[in-house]
Amino acid sequence: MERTLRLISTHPLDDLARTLEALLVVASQPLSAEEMADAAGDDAERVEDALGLLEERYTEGRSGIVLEQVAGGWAFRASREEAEACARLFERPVERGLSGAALETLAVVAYLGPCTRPDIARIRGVAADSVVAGLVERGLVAESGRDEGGAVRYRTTPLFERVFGLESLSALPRLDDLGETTDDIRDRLEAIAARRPA
Amino acid sequence: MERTLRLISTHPLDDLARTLEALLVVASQPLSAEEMADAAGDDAERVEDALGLLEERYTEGRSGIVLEQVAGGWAFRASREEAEACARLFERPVERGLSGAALETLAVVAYLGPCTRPDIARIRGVAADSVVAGLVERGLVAESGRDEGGAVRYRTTPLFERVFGLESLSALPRLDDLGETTDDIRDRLEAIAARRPA
Amino acid sequence: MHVRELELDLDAFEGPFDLLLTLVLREELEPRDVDVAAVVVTFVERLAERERLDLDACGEFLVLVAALLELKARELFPDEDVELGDLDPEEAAEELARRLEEFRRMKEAARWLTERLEQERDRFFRLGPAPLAPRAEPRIAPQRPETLVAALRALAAEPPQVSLGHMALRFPPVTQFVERFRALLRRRRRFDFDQEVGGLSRIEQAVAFLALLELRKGGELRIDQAAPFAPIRIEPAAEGVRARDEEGEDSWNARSA
Repeated sequence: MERTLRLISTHPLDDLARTLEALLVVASQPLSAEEMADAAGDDAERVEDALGLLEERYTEGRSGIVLEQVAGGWAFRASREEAEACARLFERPVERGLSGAALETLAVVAYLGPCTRPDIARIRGVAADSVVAGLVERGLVAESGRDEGGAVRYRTTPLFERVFGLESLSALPRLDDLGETTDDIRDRLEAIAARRPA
Repeated sequence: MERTLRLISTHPLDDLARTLEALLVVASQPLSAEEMADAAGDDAERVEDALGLLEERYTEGRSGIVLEQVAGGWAFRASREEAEACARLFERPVERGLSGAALETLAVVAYLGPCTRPDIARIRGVAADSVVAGLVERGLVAESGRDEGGAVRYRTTPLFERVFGLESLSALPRLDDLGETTDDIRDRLEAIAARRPA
Repeated sequence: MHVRELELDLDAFEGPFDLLLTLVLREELEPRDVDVAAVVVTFVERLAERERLDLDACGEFLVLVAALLELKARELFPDEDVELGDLDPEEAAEELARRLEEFRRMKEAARWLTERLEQERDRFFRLGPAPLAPRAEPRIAPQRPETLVAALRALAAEPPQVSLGHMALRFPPVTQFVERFRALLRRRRRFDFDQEVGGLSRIEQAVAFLALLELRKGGELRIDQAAPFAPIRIEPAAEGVRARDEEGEDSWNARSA
């Protein structure tokens, strides 16, 4: 890679931090350390160090601008303290919440990974077509190829991760920690069956 | 305006400056001092003072982020010193290419001739709105009149031909085995779509 | 207790049970949009309010709700390869438990997302490009026309046939009726469903009806029925659009702020 050739000029970390500020303020998506290193012509390790500097400067309580790690990269956002002022001027990403059906569908897509509408319908027990179309329209879910049967697969988008404040999909809680296990449910079913007159 | 009542609370200028930072980092348009005063619940004069503070902080040579007054108001931009890095960020070749959804839609429009979004949706088995909007934005398809029912038809553009290295649409590889006429091909695609799992 | 007058308040429907059934029979309401569990819960709640068990009501309800459930199951899982009926009772219980678990976890995950969304409501960030950012050149990497051919061929490929070999009953393929009805509509402006399938077995009639639903889903035809049990008339759809019922959500999208 030609990038490594440029590393000879080891300008101070402060200079690099200034470059990163500039990149972050114009970017319309979270930027990964690698993307920033590419653009800055510096190496990823030094970029991480400079990001550390910026994280301290742009932090809740110290600045109206906050640097956060989200959706697989770094991005500026407004400080939470200024939410009230922001709400007067800007639309909230999810103004009046998502319907229960939309949230259940998002949960299935986020946890199952790319999945089709029949997959979603099978788990939710109701047709998913209009809910999925609504989520695509909102930019929270996007098409991701087709399965062997030719059904379109869907995945969650980086915007989903941003709206829910997730560093990545792996920041979702493990499903094992949620709800009952198969054994619990089977025990309950057996208890009910035992009570039924034969 | 009820807002003027709130002016009694004169919180320090630094707090106000923080609110303005937050507003400016979220805005996708330049903001006027009045808009910011409205959102911050403070008066325009104090906003001007706070902007003065911020202008000193976010200035060429001191920060990668520069606060600039433009025709429509105030906005953050990247410092001129960082123009090269920003250019690299924006000009990196979009080798992402085209998604499966985009390719399928382009193939349908290119081979079948001008199509409406419902036509495309019927063949692909999923709503076409966001994919078509994306292709229009990227200049690969454009509106081309309306059908009898009043739905907008889309056709491929000269840019599409350039991207695919075609002198004209007639240079597309032949698909005779799928049907003799475009109507035959369309019938076949629709019949298959009806049999695919939704 | 009059089962048919049972008042329902569902996502997709509000009103008495018999109106729900009428709408489903008239195809004005898709069975797959009906939350059958909620219907059952409503019935059981009403039942619990009574001092004595109303056996007549239970019987009638069971018949009606079973019919509704069957319609829905056929539409939702035409290609389900694991048929509960095909499993021995132990396996069936296992499968049922597995599905219940899946459903429960999904509900839990949705609840977690709901709470998360509430916590993250005060995080504002810019949607879309920065006001004074350099304009990104929409550069698209050169593509080969063969990718278009491949995409269209994939769309024209026959979907894999669902194996029904494990089922005791042999069903004629739905596609057979799809093609037949398509051909009919090319020749005639309208036909009568009952007349077309009159001489067929019940199974064949059921499959023919599924084909009709399939065609209607694709927006190819309209189905009219003046009243329950009146003749079902089929005609080509004027505008081949699949009507998508809008969710009652406030719309916003990535371009809104």
